[in-house]
Amino acid sequence: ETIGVTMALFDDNFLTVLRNGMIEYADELEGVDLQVEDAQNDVAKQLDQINNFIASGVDAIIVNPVDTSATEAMTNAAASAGVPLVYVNRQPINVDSLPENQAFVASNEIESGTLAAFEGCKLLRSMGKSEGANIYIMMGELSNQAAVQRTKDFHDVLAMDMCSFINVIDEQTANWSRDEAQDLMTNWLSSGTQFDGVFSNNDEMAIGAIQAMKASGISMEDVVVTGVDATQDALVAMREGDLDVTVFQNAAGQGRGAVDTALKLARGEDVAQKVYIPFELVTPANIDDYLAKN
Amino acid sequence: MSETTHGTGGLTFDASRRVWPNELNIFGALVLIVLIFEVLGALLMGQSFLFDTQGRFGSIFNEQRLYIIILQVSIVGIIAIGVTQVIISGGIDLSSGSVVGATAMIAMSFAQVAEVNGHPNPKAVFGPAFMDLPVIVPVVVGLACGLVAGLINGLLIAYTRIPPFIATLGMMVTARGVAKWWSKGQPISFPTDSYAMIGNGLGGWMPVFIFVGLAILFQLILKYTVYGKHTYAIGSNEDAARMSGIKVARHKVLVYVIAGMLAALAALVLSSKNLTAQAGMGVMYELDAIAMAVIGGVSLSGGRGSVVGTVLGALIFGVIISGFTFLRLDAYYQEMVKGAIIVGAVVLDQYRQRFASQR
Amino acid sequence: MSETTHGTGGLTFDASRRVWPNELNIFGALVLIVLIFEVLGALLMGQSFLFDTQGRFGSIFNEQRLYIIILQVSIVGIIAIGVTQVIISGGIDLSSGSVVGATAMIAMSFAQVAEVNGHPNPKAVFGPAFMDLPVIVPVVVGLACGLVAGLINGLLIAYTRIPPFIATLGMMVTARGVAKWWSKGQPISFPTDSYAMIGNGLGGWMPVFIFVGLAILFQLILKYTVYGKHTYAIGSNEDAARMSGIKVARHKVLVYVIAGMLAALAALVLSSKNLTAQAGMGVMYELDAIAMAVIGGVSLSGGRGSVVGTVLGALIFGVIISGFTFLRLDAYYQEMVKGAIIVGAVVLDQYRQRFASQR
Amino acid sequence: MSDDVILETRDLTKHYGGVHALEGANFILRRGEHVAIMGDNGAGKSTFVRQITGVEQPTRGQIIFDGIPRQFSGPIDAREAGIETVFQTLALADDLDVPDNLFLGREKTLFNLGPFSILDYRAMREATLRGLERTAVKIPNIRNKIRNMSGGQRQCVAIARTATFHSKLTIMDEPTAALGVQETAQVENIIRTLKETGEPLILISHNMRQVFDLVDRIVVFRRGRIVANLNKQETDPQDVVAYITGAKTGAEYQDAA
Amino acid sequence: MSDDVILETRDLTKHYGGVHALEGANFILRRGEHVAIMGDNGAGKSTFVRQITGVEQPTRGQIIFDGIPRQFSGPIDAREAGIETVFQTLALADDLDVPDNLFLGREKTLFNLGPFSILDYRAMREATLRGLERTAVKIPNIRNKIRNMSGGQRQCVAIARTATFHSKLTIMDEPTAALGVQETAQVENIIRTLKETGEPLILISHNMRQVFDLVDRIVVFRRGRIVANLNKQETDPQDVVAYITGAKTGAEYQDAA
Ligand SMILES: Nc1ncnc2c1ncn2[C@@H]1O[C@H](COP(=O)(O)OP(=O)(O)OP(=O)(O)O)[C@@H](O)[C@H]1O
Ligand SMILES: Nc1ncnc2c1ncn2[C@@H]1O[C@H](COP(=O)(O)OP(=O)(O)OP(=O)(O)O)[C@@H](O)[C@H]1O
Ligand SMILES: [Mg+2]
Ligand SMILES: [Mg+2]
Repeated sequence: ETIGVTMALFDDNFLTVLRNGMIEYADELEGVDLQVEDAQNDVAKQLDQINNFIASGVDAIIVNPVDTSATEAMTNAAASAGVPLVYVNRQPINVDSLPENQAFVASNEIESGTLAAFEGCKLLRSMGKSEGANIYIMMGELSNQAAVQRTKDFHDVLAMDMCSFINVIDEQTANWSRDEAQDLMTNWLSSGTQFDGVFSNNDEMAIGAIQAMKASGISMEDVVVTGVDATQDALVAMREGDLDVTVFQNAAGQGRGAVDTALKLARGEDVAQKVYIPFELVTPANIDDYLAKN
Repeated sequence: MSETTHGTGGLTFDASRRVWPNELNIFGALVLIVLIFEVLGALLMGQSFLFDTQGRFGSIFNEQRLYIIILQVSIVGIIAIGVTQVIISGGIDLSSGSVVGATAMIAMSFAQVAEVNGHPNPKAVFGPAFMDLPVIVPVVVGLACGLVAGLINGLLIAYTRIPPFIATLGMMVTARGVAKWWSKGQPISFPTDSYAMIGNGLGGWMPVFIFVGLAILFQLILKYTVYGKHTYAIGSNEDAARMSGIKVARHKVLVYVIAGMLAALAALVLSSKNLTAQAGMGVMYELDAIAMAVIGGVSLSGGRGSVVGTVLGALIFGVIISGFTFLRLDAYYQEMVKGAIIVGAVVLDQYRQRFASQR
Repeated sequence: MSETTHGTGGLTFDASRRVWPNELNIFGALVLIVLIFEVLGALLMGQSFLFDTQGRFGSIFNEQRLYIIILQVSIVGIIAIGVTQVIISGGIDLSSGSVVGATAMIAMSFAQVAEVNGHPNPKAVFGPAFMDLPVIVPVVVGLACGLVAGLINGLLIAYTRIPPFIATLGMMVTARGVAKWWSKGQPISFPTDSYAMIGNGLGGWMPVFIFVGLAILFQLILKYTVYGKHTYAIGSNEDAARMSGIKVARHKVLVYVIAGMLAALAALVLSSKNLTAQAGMGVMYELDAIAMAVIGGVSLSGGRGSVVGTVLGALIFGVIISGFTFLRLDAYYQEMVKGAIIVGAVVLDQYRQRFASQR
Repeated sequence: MSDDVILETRDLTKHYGGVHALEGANFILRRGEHVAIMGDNGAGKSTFVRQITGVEQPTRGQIIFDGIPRQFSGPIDAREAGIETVFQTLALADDLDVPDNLFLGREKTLFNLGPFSILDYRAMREATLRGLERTAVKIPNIRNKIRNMSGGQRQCVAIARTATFHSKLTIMDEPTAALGVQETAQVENIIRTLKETGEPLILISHNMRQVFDLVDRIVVFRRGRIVANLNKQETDPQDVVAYITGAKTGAEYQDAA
Repeated sequence: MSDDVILETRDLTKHYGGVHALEGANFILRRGEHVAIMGDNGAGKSTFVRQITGVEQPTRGQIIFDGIPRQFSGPIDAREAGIETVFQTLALADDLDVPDNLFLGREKTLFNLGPFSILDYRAMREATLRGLERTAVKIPNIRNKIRNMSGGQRQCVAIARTATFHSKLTIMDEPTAALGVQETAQVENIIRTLKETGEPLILISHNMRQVFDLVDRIVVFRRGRIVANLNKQETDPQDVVAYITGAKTGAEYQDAA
């Protein structure tokens, strides 16, 4: 059996783990062929890839949507060709109206930002800053849904009574990149404003911020830095005491689940149409559980 | 030594040795690439690339493949038509991809339905007064976006004389900013059914239809109208065009406006086809569009090329993308090989031309 | 009417009315932009942009700001030096950003440490035999990557005569493919301390030092050596250069090889500064580098420009980025304004030039 | 200023940075008159032409054409006012063919649809052949691009373009420099026809025989200044050369030397 | 082939698509000889030059230079073999100044560091002033860009470039077309000096007086073919014009008409 897979982006750390999870699992299975395509963050390209899969006569399609609100057209394309389709990692907008031979295995993106921000808030409180704390927010690429969602979740958490002591000095984008984050942090530092935390949309930017702060001699004890993804680099930074919070998402598990579901659909077996895989908070307390996972 | 009608002073030339039209070379490259995929398909996959050897469609051809080959380049192809005339006029347009993004966002927000499956539209941008509008509203709004972007590009280039590369690079950055700012990065979804037809009508052939229709129209315009002639003249020698009395500035504005409006049209088709608009839509389309034009024989120094060539360039892109999926080429190798093929197609063309001029 | 040394036939010219050097205009634009930020800063933030009004540094200037302004453009600036000579030679290099990505990945995988905090390196690419290598290994490997990329670009452009836009676009796509394929998309981290010095040495000033050093070197090379003269000549009129006996093809290869190696050097600095290499590194750097050069007065039609101008163009970029953060401008507006400023800087330059030539 | 003056310049001056290419030129051309401008290389002749045709903006000075003071903002203005020019640089579009170049900016059309008017290729081709025959140039295929034409062929195309359209003033900057024997003779015939129909002409040429054959009056430029204004009857080639080389300077221009 | 022949072409032919620009040219030039090529516009003169200088590759035919059959792959090859050429298109780099253009491709350097050799600007500037003075051209500032030079100034720069370097064969394609009276006289002097030092020359010109003043022999091209080969002593201008226009054709070239 051949399964066509279209991933939102190849050079994303997290999605790479997910993709490798699928590939390794398919290798274990007999006679399952994966063909993985890179949609390069382009919804239109992704739709074209689905059509190309259909033209090549694959048995099932796995989609890691670039944009969860663009799934309607994909569902239509696959449904009209009668090819089973599975969404993975991001919850499609039409999740409640999926046809019979479609399913999704995803996590709820709202959790990641919320978990990270809430833990960051608790840390600031425990450091005795409940009189008032200043933080910076580093956003991912503004055209990217995860960035928009996580930033919104940060704000939702900071709006809660318990966390309303936290004041956002400024929020800017560093486009997911460690390099831009370093420059952005140094720019912030050059204005000399006192701050207590940096909440970042992902780990890479958090690490960039840490590197910039260390370079200008700021003690990482006094600053709360949060990220999302629990990458290996982030775990190392956490063990060195620089990064305080990150969030783990079971990428490999999602990958396996997606392949299983796709195979079942292709064989006409019954499947659960919705599978949620939760995010997990990672702090120095439970870091050892995650060292070998991503 | 027969035809003498086009010479003066009793001179003759040998009309049988007329120069090979450029477009034929490109067509040759296209056929060659298809052949390579056919051969590799037969060897590696035991399957035909373009033909329906498994009887899946009850036709000679794998119709789905033909469809997707042209469908997947139709939208960038529409942009490439506009870019072609910009390049012929001696300019370049780096803003088209971003204009697609901004236009898609803005137009789509006037094309939303009020209710989705009985629930209020979760992605609503405006209040209900601006929902369920007739399709003409988002279309006009969208085209107006393209017009404004093109107008700004054109005015900057024509009247301040800054290089088109910079003017359109600025527009590229700015328009992408507009796209992100419009709904603060949120995607905009759930268009009306009539809007959805723009990209999905005619059984899904609508984008192809629009692309091919516009290609024919612009091929004729460039070849047979004053507009076309002046576009070539300006690209060939701007000073000469100016000294000959062509209103160069005014003409350039028109060229960029048309390019902007074609990019906007592509945005309408794109967002309609995908039933959503995203701030990141159209990233890198400008480079693909330029590459299609250049592969199709449009000279980046201006004055030379045709829309037919660009269409062939677009088809080469389409065949390559589909061919890779057909061969199940590992995605990692796809990009590497794609780069090589783009270069290869142009190199091939170059050699044929040089050979032709040596005869 | 004094100086007569540079005329023939007893003719004189009025040396006091000599033409304003282009670089001064750009410097003027830079100063203007800084002034705008100073004024806005005083009005909106109650703070100075460049000066140490709060006594934080015990100095006249806000040293941290000066540092970041130049640091954040140093890496793209290194690329822009190579791109400057490419553009002066009449070409263009779209591949530099992707070459940065590929080089960073490949070089970094030869710069890894075996153990991180007592645990084995979680991101190891090769076995232990290839870890903890002396810094010279990744440096040589990295520069070799740039050399190969530049060589391929150069050979294609010089010998098949395809447009540089296409050759380097192909390389852009291919090199990005290589970057992703190298470790199957996985980032590569944890370099040796000596490798980390490339981007972090001299108290963090190393990238600036490399950038400025190379800028001076290449300004001299372009101005005072045969290499420079031939680069200008080829960009000014390639046919004339060929007829004058310049080995155009060989020279072009050299130009692109140097550009490739500078991009590779930028990759080394970048990955070292970040202590990681990622397949997506360097995306869009090529456009930033080209924009820096053009803002700095390098003509995209070749033959005109200087490295000094490019450095000023880079500083304009740096000031804009820092200024936006300084003013805490909403991220959504930043891009829109950035586009406008790029265009504005060039328009300003254009007007001064035209004014100067009308005198 | 009397009504029979078609063109007058007063104190026309152009500086390029420190180069004073044209300095205080006072020039008068009467209706129906043919005047030659002579002078060494770099004397400022083409610069003078560029100022009066709107290609460049003068540093100072006035241009009065057809009785009205003008400030041409570009060559289009000048052409619309009735000045047809063969520039020294020819101003041809290399990638277009001969008819395209001949009719550039004033194409013949079948229907008028504004900028999208349909071109009448056939009519332009035929008119081109007629126009070129007047110059006696030999071109094997007028549909070849100008890029591929010989130096003389290019020059003939530029001349045919000017000669095909009526105008109030024709300016030719070294029109026969690259021409062969027959073509030169034909172009001189074209100029004689202009004289007969009373169209005024400014001819820039280094060819003494040609100048004395064709024009009524000779104006000599030297180092950016007008140094002599000679009626053909009252001068001879040796005399003109003396003015060109600086051995002599016209009485009324003494201060200019 | 005797040893005193510097250049010989056999059946040299160039077709551009359907245009037969040069057809079976058999041409011989002896050491020390000065030959003029004449012919109408588009006769194929410049095409002939482009073939023997390696700018283009001939469709067929042989080129024997200095006793050796050659296949120049580019103008560099031809120059290295000892052919210096003033092309009709001048081949100047518009954005560079005069000394840069004069020494393009053979710069004077202070230290030899391969491509990174340091330029000796001062020496080049001085040599340039000397070279230009031989052409009598007036240039107010040689550090101005070629783009800003007048037509004649550009041509003089191209001639000075050729005249500054010794060679086995000099080719000049209409070198004085844009030149003024004095400059033309000077360039003719340069050519006479070449004659005295025994350097052979091919001169393309439409100027009958100049040709009869300077050269030993006149070769006439018509419609891409050589139609006459005349010793100066045995012919006169009327005769040459007859060959150019096609009224006469050389006995040995009858089939070529
Ligand atoms: N754009 C410019 N910038 C600087 N100097 C210029 C410019 N254009 C012309 N010049 C200078 O002005 C002077 C006059 O040039 P012009 O072209 O008018 O000469 P000309 O009389 O037409 O000579 P020719 O007979 O060679 O065509 C020359 O010295 C020339 O170098
Ligand atoms: N690249 C080309 N493609 C097609 N035709 C060409 C090309 N180059 C030259 N020709 C044609 O070849 C013929 C000979 O041109 P050539 O330049 O040799 O003429 P010439 O004798 O030098 O004329 P002139 O005296 O005007 O300089 C002309 O008819 C010209 O149009
Ligand atoms: Mg002139
Ligand atoms: Mg010629």
